[in-house]
Amino acid sequence: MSALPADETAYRLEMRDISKSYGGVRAIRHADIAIRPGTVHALVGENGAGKSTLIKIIAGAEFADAGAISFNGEPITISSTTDAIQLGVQTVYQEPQLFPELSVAENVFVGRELTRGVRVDWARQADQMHDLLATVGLPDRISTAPVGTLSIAEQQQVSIAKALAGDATVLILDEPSAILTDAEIEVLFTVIRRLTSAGVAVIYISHRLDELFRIADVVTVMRDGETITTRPIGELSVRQIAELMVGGVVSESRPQNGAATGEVVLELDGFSRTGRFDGVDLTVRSGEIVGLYGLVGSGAGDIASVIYGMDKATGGRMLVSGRPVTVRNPAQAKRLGIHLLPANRSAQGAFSFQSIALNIVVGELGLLSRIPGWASRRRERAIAQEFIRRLAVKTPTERQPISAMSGGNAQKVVLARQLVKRPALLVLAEPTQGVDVGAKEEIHRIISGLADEGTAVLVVTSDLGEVLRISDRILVVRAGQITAEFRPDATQVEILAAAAGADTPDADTTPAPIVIQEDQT
Amino acid sequence: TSRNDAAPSGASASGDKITVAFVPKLQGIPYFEAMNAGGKAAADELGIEWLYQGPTTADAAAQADIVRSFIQQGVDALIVAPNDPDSMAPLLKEAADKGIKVAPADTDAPNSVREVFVNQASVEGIGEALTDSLLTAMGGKGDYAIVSCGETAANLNAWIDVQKKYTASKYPDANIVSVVYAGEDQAAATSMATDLMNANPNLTGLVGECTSSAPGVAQAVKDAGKIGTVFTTGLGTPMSMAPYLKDGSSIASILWNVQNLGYLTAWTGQQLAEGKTFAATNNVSSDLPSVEFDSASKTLLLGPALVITKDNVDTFSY
Amino acid sequence: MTTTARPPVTAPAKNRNILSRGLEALLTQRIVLLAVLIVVVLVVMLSLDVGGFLSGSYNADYLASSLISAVPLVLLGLAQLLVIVSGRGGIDLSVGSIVSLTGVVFGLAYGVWNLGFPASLLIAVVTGIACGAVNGVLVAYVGFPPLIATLATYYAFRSIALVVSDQKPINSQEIQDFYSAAQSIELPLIGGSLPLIPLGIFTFLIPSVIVVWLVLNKTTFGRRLYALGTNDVAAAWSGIDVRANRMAVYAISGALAGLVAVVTVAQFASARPDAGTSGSGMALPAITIAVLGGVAITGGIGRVSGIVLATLLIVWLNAGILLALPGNDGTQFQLLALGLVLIFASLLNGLTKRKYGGI
Amino acid sequence: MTTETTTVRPTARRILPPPVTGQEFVLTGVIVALWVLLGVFTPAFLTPGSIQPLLVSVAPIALIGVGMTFIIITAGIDVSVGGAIMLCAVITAKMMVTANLPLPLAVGLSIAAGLLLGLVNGVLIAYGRVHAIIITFGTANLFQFFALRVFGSETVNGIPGTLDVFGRGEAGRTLGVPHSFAIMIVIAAIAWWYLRHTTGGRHLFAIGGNANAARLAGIRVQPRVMVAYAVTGALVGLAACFFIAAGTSTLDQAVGSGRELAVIAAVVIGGTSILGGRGSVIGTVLGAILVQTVTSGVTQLGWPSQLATLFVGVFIIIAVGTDLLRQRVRAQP
Ligand SMILES: Nc1ncnc2c1ncn2[C@@H]1O[C@H](COP(=O)(O)OP(=O)(O)OP(=O)(O)O)[C@@H](O)[C@H]1O
Ligand SMILES: Nc1ncnc2c1ncn2[C@@H]1O[C@H](COP(=O)(O)OP(=O)(O)OP(=O)(O)O)[C@@H](O)[C@H]1O
Ligand SMILES: [Mg+2]
Ligand SMILES: [Mg+2]
Repeated sequence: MSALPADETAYRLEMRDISKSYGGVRAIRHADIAIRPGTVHALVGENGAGKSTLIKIIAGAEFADAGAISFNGEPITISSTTDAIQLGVQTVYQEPQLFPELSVAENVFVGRELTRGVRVDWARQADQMHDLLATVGLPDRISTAPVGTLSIAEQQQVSIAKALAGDATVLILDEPSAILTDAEIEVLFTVIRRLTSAGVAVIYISHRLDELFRIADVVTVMRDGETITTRPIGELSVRQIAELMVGGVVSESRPQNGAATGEVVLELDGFSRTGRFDGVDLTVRSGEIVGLYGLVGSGAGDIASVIYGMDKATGGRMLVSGRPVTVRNPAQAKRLGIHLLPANRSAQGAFSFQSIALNIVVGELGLLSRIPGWASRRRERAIAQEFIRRLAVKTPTERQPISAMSGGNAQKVVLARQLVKRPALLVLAEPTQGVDVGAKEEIHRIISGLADEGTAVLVVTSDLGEVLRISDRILVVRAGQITAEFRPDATQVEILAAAAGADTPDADTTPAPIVIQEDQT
Repeated sequence: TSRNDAAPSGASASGDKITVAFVPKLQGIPYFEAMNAGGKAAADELGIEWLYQGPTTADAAAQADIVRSFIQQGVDALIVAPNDPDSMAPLLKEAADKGIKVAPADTDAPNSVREVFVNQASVEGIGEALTDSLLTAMGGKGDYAIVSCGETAANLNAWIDVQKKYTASKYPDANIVSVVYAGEDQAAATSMATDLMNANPNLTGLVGECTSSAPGVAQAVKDAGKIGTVFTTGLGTPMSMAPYLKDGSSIASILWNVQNLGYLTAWTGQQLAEGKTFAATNNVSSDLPSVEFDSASKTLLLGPALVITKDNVDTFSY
Repeated sequence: MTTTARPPVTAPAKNRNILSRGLEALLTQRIVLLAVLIVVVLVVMLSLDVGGFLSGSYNADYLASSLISAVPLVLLGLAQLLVIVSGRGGIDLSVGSIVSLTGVVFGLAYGVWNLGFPASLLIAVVTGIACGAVNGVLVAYVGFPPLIATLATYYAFRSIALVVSDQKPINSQEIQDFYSAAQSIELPLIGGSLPLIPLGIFTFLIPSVIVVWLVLNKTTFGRRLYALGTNDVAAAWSGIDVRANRMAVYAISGALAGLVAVVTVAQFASARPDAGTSGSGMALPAITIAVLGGVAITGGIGRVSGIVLATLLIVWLNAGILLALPGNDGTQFQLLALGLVLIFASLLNGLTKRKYGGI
Repeated sequence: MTTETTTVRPTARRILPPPVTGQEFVLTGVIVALWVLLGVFTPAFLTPGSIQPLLVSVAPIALIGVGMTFIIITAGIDVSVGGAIMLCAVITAKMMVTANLPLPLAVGLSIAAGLLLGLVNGVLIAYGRVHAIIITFGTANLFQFFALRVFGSETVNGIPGTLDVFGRGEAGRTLGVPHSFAIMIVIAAIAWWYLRHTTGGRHLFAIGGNANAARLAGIRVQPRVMVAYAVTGALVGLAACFFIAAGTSTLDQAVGSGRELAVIAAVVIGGTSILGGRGSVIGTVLGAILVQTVTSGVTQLGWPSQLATLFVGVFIIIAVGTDLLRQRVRAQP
């Protein structure tokens, strides 16, 4: 199965026959990967394929159950993050691992402080900060700000700066581009090229397959915890990579959804929240799926939270079924028939160690008995079982904690919570983020089914493929304003251009992201 | 169940020997350990068994658990120095209902079913002796303050009442400026005494109302270098007071012979268990030839309060 | 604090026998562990009794009568269960002070103003709720960490109780007669063949246990509580009024402390202004019972049965130690036993949870 | 990469939070205001005879508070310090009485005992995967048990004045400053510097802010956490000497009881976040001074001493409340 090149002595890092289980879950199975200095080695695979687990093993954050690792040809064991750092393995994790109370400058140097005697050499650190920030494209003044006050994208850049602060021999980047803008990604690529020319080995994980062709030299595809193949990137096309990832021919059909003519359920008129979005007008009709597409930080997510009453509007009107309303809190939103699937499943959605049943009914506890305030466990289980069946959630019983489920199934449980009472308007924020292809398709099917039954659906997403696939109408949000409206037959290039702010799509500077889709060749 | 086959099923309620159990307010402090020593001595001489078990905190609830355990052990006589007399009363009744003879010692439980109270000295005796010894040193006049311990301790509060009344009537030129509560904490007593001296520059006397605050106030006077200008007295055990009595930071400690009190307690338990009644004057031992019994208040009185000074302090071993 | 160590990995065993399942339950489930420990304590003490090593008989009467000290422990343990389950570092250090203060108020109402029992009980509970509501407002609405808010009110309520009562216990005749509410009674019908059981068990403990169990398991409030204790951000996104619910928990904790105040007044036949704060106070034992009972200090996990079993274990263990070790040793070794049980129970569950892949 | 640039470079001063926080200014203001008021209403308050004992009482609480600040910064807590004080004090006092230990040996013994107890806590917490509050509730009982065994149902009588140099009388002061307070200030200053300027100190903040991120950044979390408890133990040992020195020639079982809450109160009044990741020893020292000022002030004003804890409670709410408010305001823009 291993398709590794023959010249083994030239490898900076080599991992052979690595396996790793979490309890009963086999996250990695007999994986092989070998990385040469001065190259960018891409690692791709579906959600849950085991990419992050593999790189955590290199970084010393997790420990393999079996397998061998060698570094510059020497067999080694990495038994802690300190070991890895001493080898020069620097890692940018998928979720920024920073210290909110500490300043950016401190965060960058934590664990590898520059010292003079026992004292931290603040002056020298400050000096280096300047260069590091310039390298990752952050302004100097940011270095004194507590990290907790930064945006997610800025935090990601700080993480990159942190990885660059050490003398890297191996740089690992786990989906660094997922939350960066195109301009920021360009800066990152410049950094990567400079490092590889200095002989650093880079491992680069990404779901944006198109960008791999611009930066990677070699690609390893993972599926179900196994490394399927390793090839020079030039030997493959995007479509081939996608098919290797899913292990078959990719074919997704677009769910059919007739143009909606139902009554207007939600109407926003000059809707604003200071500093977040401004003068938003939109309507969602019963039976219609409206896609609200925006890049991270565009304000699309804020529109959803204000509709749901998590944040306050500061201007404009909101009408529900024609009646003007001011939604003060989610409880009131729900009384108006507005339900919302939050974007961040683990932080905002899941009650981790509580049962699936509680996770499903928690939003509508009033249904659990005719006696107000009473909650029948039998009723709770019955409702949960019904939704487990309707949404085809894979679980032996509704008593299992949600923490024991895979991402896609957990997402279905959180989605089920919004459907226990039929919503008039369902707002879905990033409904399939971190969910793999199969589950994604099922969730899309469920969403269209709801629209068919007359629910008005507003999907807020930064996933271009998704918005094109399920929406009846697409609204693009940029810098807090709705800048364009498209029919679903629009091209990806058009939509991305509207979202990124380019007036004319230019294939050279804004390459069309290539997403697995039927009409692609 | 064994409820009806009564109490003394305990394996070691040792045959025909009479068992007398005593529950102090708190274990490990010299006062009650000295009572324990006296009780043990009595047990040897009188041929009875003496049991002693105290809580690690001066807490009515912890004490109740121990009393309950003694009831279960089926002792013959149960004598308690209650932290909270009222709360002990019902438990004593429970014990009496099971045929156990009950009595309080050290602190009375007047509302209980007690047959007798083993009293070290009368409330008036202690309050007046404290006042007299202090005011003699103060020249019969001036301001003084009291550093008490637990805010709710019944016996301390009773003595303080006597001190207030007695001072007002007998020493019209003297004045109690403040009563503060330091808990059982010597360091707190010391710092409160210091604060009192600072706040009242005319203060010439301090009373440490319990065994932890008596050395505490003396220490404060010593630290402030006010030996001879501020006089202290209090209820302190001899060994803890000895250094202060010798250097003059304490004038006198008012107490009673605690070991004898322990002896009397054990003897009382035996008398109760044997169903004997008390005479007006009782010959308990060679040290206690004439202990008076007041049948109106059902009180056995150890004797007058004992004034411990630098001259006699070394005769005590606790 | 918990830090992540190298996780040991076990292969999933498919057909495990009863023995290994039982072992797993024992090692990972606090309830099972506590139940086994209670049996161990009873067996050891009974054999010591038979062997003649105890100074009194460790029999049903003794076990029953020692239950009187279980009443305040269980009630306050339930109070801690509720606030700890509510998450965000929930804890209530002030319960002892609330007991003191409420006890004084009850003493005044019942023993001095002669308002009669029902009205006085109501006043006590309302006072407890008011005190708890102060904590609730500070924690839920102002955003104080619970440890700090309740440390502050612990100091404040304790002081107020002493000042209001002029530091004297209230022990009028009414209060002294009120002891009957704490006496041991014979159960009707079947009682003749059973030990006398303290009345407080029936009047306060069992009703409170049932009510709290119902609240936690059978009401929407209980379901919300577990949810918000697990993840209060997700609770807010689910439309739960997190602040109001969290506030309610502290108020209920105050109400339970109010009940304890009444029990304590009855048990000690006096309303003492330091009833809940003297010695080491009532709050620390209650928290100890809660953590021993398996309540997760991080919120969202905790069961009523854990509180009851932990209390039984401690009460019966302590009662046995008093008989086994005469003199001052008895009370001293109680401290040792409590410390060891607490540390080993939590270490065992902490270390084995990983092995068996629990939560 | 161009290195020639005119932009303002981040300076060392600005990488770190300001050396003295807003909370500490507020506390200093409150303490000064209280001292002035007390000075006006009870003229004797602002005299050496009143301030010196106040500082002597502050010293042990603040000293343990320094260690507790380390612990709470790592998002832990130690409720066993009361029991640990008791055990260290009784061992030391007993040895002083029986073996007439000279000063260095007595202090060394006490610190060694404290260090050992701190290590027990540290090992159980860092490696046992159980929350600190549970472990230290347990060890509090154990320490108390062992202390009671050492006491052996007696008080320790006739403790020699060896430890008087820690603040008793003339021998205990230099230039009017009690030595225990001076030692505490020196240790607090070292701790302040350690927390602010050394890798070890910064790592404690990192661990309290996000323990997992700290591990990923290559920090050895468990040894660091363990050391925080061990250091606190050692400070408890030294503080036990201060307690012996501040007491009488007799040591009884009440020593140390309830001190854990006093220490925690000082730390939280000082602005250290109980959730970890933020805190300062200056605030802790100020917090301890504030609590003792309130307690002494109530006695000196002639108010009922029972009111003292009411004011302590109110000051905790005010101090932490202003801190919360300030954070909220800062988070607004
Ligand atoms: N801490 C954990 N405990 C249990 N299972 C885990 C844990 N971490 C990962 N897994 C499981 O291991 C498998 C691989 O996860 P991993 O995070 O490596 O996937 P990935 O390829 O990085 O996915 P993504 O693209 O979503 O980041 C998944 O099934 C996941 O559920
Ligand atoms: N964090 C976890 N802890 C415990 N068990 C887990 C965890 N993650 C996954 N599992 C278990 O492993 C099984 C397989 O996980 P995996 O992520 O491969 O699921 P999947 O088949 O890809 O499902 P989905 O399509 O919903 O993502 C899950 O059904 C779940 O029971
Ligand atoms: Mg999956
Ligand atoms: Mg990943």
